[in-house]
Order: sequence, then structure tokens, then C-alpha cells
Amino acid sequence: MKISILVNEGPYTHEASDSAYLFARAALAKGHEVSRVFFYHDGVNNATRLTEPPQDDRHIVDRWSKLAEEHPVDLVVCVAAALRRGIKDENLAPGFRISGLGQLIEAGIKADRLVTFGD
Amino acid sequence: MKISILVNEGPYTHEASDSAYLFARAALAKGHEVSRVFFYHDGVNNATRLTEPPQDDRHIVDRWSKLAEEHPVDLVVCVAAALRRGIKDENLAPGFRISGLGQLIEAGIKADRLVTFGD
Amino acid sequence: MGEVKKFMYVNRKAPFGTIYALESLEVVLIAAAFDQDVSMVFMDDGVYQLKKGVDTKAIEVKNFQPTYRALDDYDVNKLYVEAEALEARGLTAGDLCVPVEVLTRAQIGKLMEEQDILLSF
Amino acid sequence: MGEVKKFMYVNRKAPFGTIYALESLEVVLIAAAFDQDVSMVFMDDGVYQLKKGVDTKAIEVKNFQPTYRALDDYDVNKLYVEAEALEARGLTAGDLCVPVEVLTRAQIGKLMEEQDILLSF
Amino acid sequence: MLHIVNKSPLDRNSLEACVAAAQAGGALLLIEDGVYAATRGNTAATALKSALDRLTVYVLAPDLAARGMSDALIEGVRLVDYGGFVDLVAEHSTCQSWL
Amino acid sequence: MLHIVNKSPLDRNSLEACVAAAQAGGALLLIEDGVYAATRGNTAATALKSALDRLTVYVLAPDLAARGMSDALIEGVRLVDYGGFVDLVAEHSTCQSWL
Repeated sequence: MKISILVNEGPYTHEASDSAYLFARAALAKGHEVSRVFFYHDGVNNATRLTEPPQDDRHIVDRWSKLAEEHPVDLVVCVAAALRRGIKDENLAPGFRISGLGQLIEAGIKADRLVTFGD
Repeated sequence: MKISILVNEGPYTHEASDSAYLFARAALAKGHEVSRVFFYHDGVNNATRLTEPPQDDRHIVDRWSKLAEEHPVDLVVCVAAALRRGIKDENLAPGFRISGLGQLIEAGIKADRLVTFGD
Repeated sequence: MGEVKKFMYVNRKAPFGTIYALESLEVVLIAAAFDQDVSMVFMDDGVYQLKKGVDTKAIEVKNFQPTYRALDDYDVNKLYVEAEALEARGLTAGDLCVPVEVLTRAQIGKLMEEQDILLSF
Repeated sequence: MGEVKKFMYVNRKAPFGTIYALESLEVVLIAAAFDQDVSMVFMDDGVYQLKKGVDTKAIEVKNFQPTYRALDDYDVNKLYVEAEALEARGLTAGDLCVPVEVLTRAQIGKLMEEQDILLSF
Repeated sequence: MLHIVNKSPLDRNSLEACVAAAQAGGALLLIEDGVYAATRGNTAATALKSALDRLTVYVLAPDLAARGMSDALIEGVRLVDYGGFVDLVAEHSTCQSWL
Repeated sequence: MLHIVNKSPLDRNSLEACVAAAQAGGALLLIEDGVYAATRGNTAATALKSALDRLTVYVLAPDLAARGMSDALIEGVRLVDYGGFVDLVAEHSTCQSWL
């Protein structure tokens, strides 16, 4: 089954980002296709390559990048939400791309399921 | 009177940042000293120089920078919260500085009032 | 192409306190270009998004309420508002800036079952 | 130097769902170095921060509960918990990971009046 | 002391928590989405009215106007602008934001 | 359909809103701070029990364990892990997150 995911909150601040990641991993493990993860609202903050969490904590941004490296998961950051929050190509982490809201609607149209994680 | 302010939420996402700014302006207009604004939690996202809001909207980050230019207001971003969220010297807006949580406690000790804006 | 899905946008948050109302509206405007079946639901504090008489000058924030009135131009005209939410807030449909259909929570719950995609903000 | 103020940290949010509990604790640890009069209050969902038996392995998040047990080493030992909050959540002081003083809301409200600085998370 | 509430009373519990703890004679300032608590017909306005016996209640006018609610303010509540907010902070020795 | 609630029932209104709208026969999954609603002694657990007559209620075990609440789960509620969460999404044609 083709599943897309919408992430509305930033890393660390809200569990939404963790839940979305663990859900994506579990879906892939079950043999589903996670075609796209769309980052909106503060969710765009998941895409900054400048994040440096404490050594003993998970690295949320790297985790997403690794997911996109290992699987054909399209990590899309909403351009309008990103500009408002200071996420641009110059601080974008590997595996993410910046694009328009149309990519969210398209994900909704093409996927069998769309699951939202937010606040 | 010496007033310090704590901002716990990011720009645009939550009104806390707007409220804190308008409060700071009003306090200065009344002749009070706004000695320090401390940015914690997602509040550190107020300090990114990469923010680019739509033309017809307020520019929250520039507004803070301008406040610090016009008045001796110390804009301090918590280093631990900032590292977690990808705010570093390389994307720090003018007028802000990155420092430790001790600066918040010190603000509490030295100021006559500490007002918190958050979620 | 040609496939039409039913998209419902569920708004449960007050405007201005957080950005969800504004950014949700931006999604709906984009969605309108995709020729899908679009509807918007306003429940709980979400009904405040439509309260007319907004004046944001003193908080120096953009007033995006006119955009709700422009939705019809984008062929987004299925706007549902929760009856119980209006009542608990002392509001009626006449207090809102656009014409809406007032439904009970249970009716909204039923409509949700008919959707292909639910997006909540 | 020499001036001692009464700092109270008010925690009203559940742990793990958001970062406030963890980052609030980081403030308290730093504050301890300043030789001020420090107390922590746990109200409403904040009482969940102290619920013992935490196991975060399956959500891959750091368990910061041991830090509450270390607070005493930092001379932070005035921990107040709201009685009504415990009761509404089916909890007792025995369910918590550290010794606390249980107070009513009204008693906590009175204590607040005695503070110089209130920080809420 | 000054209590500040910024959440809608029908979405969050912060107003209720504040009123339960606040000592008689204190001040309560409603800002941001908190202003809805002082609007006519809101089911929380009844609770607020009983709080008015013990507390002086203020509403931040800029936030009320932004929400199109200026006409709906309940009686007994005082309007302040940001300057008035600053004065309230100055007049009370401490303030607690009910986040 | 599948309803997902991630907020504590004593802090926010999302569980209440969800249960009022959810049609009989649907599924409800409690995640993140939403898991507290299914713990013994929580005043919201009573409301949840009445919802159990109309809905199948699931709790995300990893979130329950993280909060030290595994022993407090009320009866009639089913535990799932993230794999079970994925299965619930796959089994229901739509899902609504009550943010």
C-alpha cells in the first residue's frame, strides 16, 4: 500500500516528528511504500542540517536523511512555510527538497493513505 | 523599572513572539528599561537571519534586530535549545547573541520583573 | 489525471493565537487548482476563524479574513460549521464572514466517513 | 551577589509529548548553581513528569526521569505536587519517582504569592 | 500578583487552573486566545463571572479586536492596551503566565 | 474510519471532540499524550469507557510505556505497537488526526 505522511511540528519540541518517523519505519518494515513525507508548519524545522542535539539523544534530522538514503522516500519541505521559518537550500539537510504545497495535494491524490502527525 | 522577557515560542507559529515584542516596545515607550529578552524552547527560532516572510506580513526577526539596534536590549538565545533546533552563529540575525541558561537566571535576579510569553 | 478524490480540511483552532488557520487556508487555495472535491469544516475553536469584524492593526499582524470571502472564487463553497461549537461560543451563523452550512457534530462525523482524505490543522 | 530571590518553576505539561518538561529541568539544574531559593511545582498534567516506571526504549527518546532523582544533589528539594491533579489522574504520591510535598491548588496559589520570580513551562 | 492566561478556555484548561489557584485580590489578564473567555455567550464566561468576585479581570484590547470580539465583551471586565499591560506588570510584584 | 487522538484529555478537548463526532463502528487510536485517557483513575477514563460501546479503542504501547503507565491501562482497550498502528491505517480507508 502507498502511504504518505504529513508532519506539522518541529523536531524535539513536539513528539509528532518522532511518531511520524517511527510510523514510517514500521510501514516500510511491513512492506508498504512510504512515497512521500511532507513537512508543513513548524514541521519544516525537521529539515535543518544545523541541528546538533546532545550526544546522548537521538538525531532527528539525520534519521530522516538516512531514511531517504535507504528507501525511495521523498522528503518534501513546503517552501512558503520554510521561508517564514528560515529554512532554505543553504541550511537544508541531505535527502530533503523544498517544493510547493501542490506536492502535499498530489501526495493525497496518489497515495492510498495520508496520515497526519501534529499538535 | 527593569523588565526582562522570556520568549518560549517561534515566530509566526505562535502569537507569543508578537506579544513579547509589542510588550517590549510598550515598556520602552513607558520609560522602563527592557534589559534582556531571553529566547528559549522554540523561541530560539526568532533568531534566524534566514527568515523571509511574505511581503505583506511583518518581519518578526528584523523587528527584534531593529529593537536591539535602537535600544540597549540584550537579545540572548539559549545555546542548548538553539543547537537542538539548528540555530548557530552562521544563521544568527544581527543583535542576537548565543549564550547559556545562566543568562536567564541572571535576568531573573537582576530585573525587577520577568514576564514569560509562551504556549 | 481525471481521478477526483474528496478532500476535507478540518479546522479546530482559533485564528491569530497560532498560525494553523492561516497556513491551512494556504493549503486550501492550492488544493483548489487540483480539481478535487474540496470541503472545509470548522469545529470547536475553529469556528472563530470565520467570526467577522476582525481588526488586526493593533497586533500588527496581517488580517487574512478576506481570503475566506475569496474562497468562492476558487470554487471552494462547501463550508461546514459545527452547531454545538457556535452555541458554546455565543455565536450564530450571522456572526460569520461567509455563508456556511451549519451541521451538528454527528452530521460532521458522518460526512467525514465519506471522504478520501482528511487534513487537519 | 548575596541577593537571594525566590524562584518557582511551574510545570503543567506532560513529559515526552512536548519538550517543555525536559527543557524546564535543564533550567532548574542551571539555576541551582546560582544559590537562589529554588522550588518546583507540578500541577495538572505536570504531575505526570514524576510518574515512575518510565520506559522510553520503544519511542527511542532519552529517559530524563533519573534527573529528577538527582535534583536533591543540587539542593533542589522543594518539590510541590498538586493534590487535585494527582486525584484526577488516579495517582498518589507513592506513584512518583521522588519524595514530594502534596499541596492543594489553593495552597500552591498562596505559595506563588511569596515568590519573586515565577517561570512556567 | 498578576496572572496571565493566553489560551482559549474551551480548548485548554489553563484558565480553570489559574482561577483555582489565584488568591483573592489578585489580577487576571487575558491575552491572545485567552480573550475568548471574556466574551458574551461563551460557556466559560459564566465561570469567569464568578472569578470576577475575587479577581480584577483585564482583557488585552488589541487581541480582542483582532478576533472580531470587541462588541462581545462581558460586563465587569476592564480593557487595556499594551501600555496598560506594562502598567499591570509594574504594579504587581510578580506575574505568572499560565502556559 | 480511524480516529487518532494525541492530546491529554485533561488538558485539551480533542478526545471529547473526536468521540462526539465519531460514528459507531469506527476505531480510535490513542497516541502520544492521548494515551493518558485510557489509564485507570483518570477522570476521562469514564468517558472513554462509554465510547468503548461504540468504538474499538487502541493505545500505542510505546507511548504508554514511555509515560510509565503500562500497568494502569483500563480494561477493554487494545494495545498495539507501531506495526499495529500501520495495520490500523491500512485496514481503514481514511484516518483523521484530531489535532
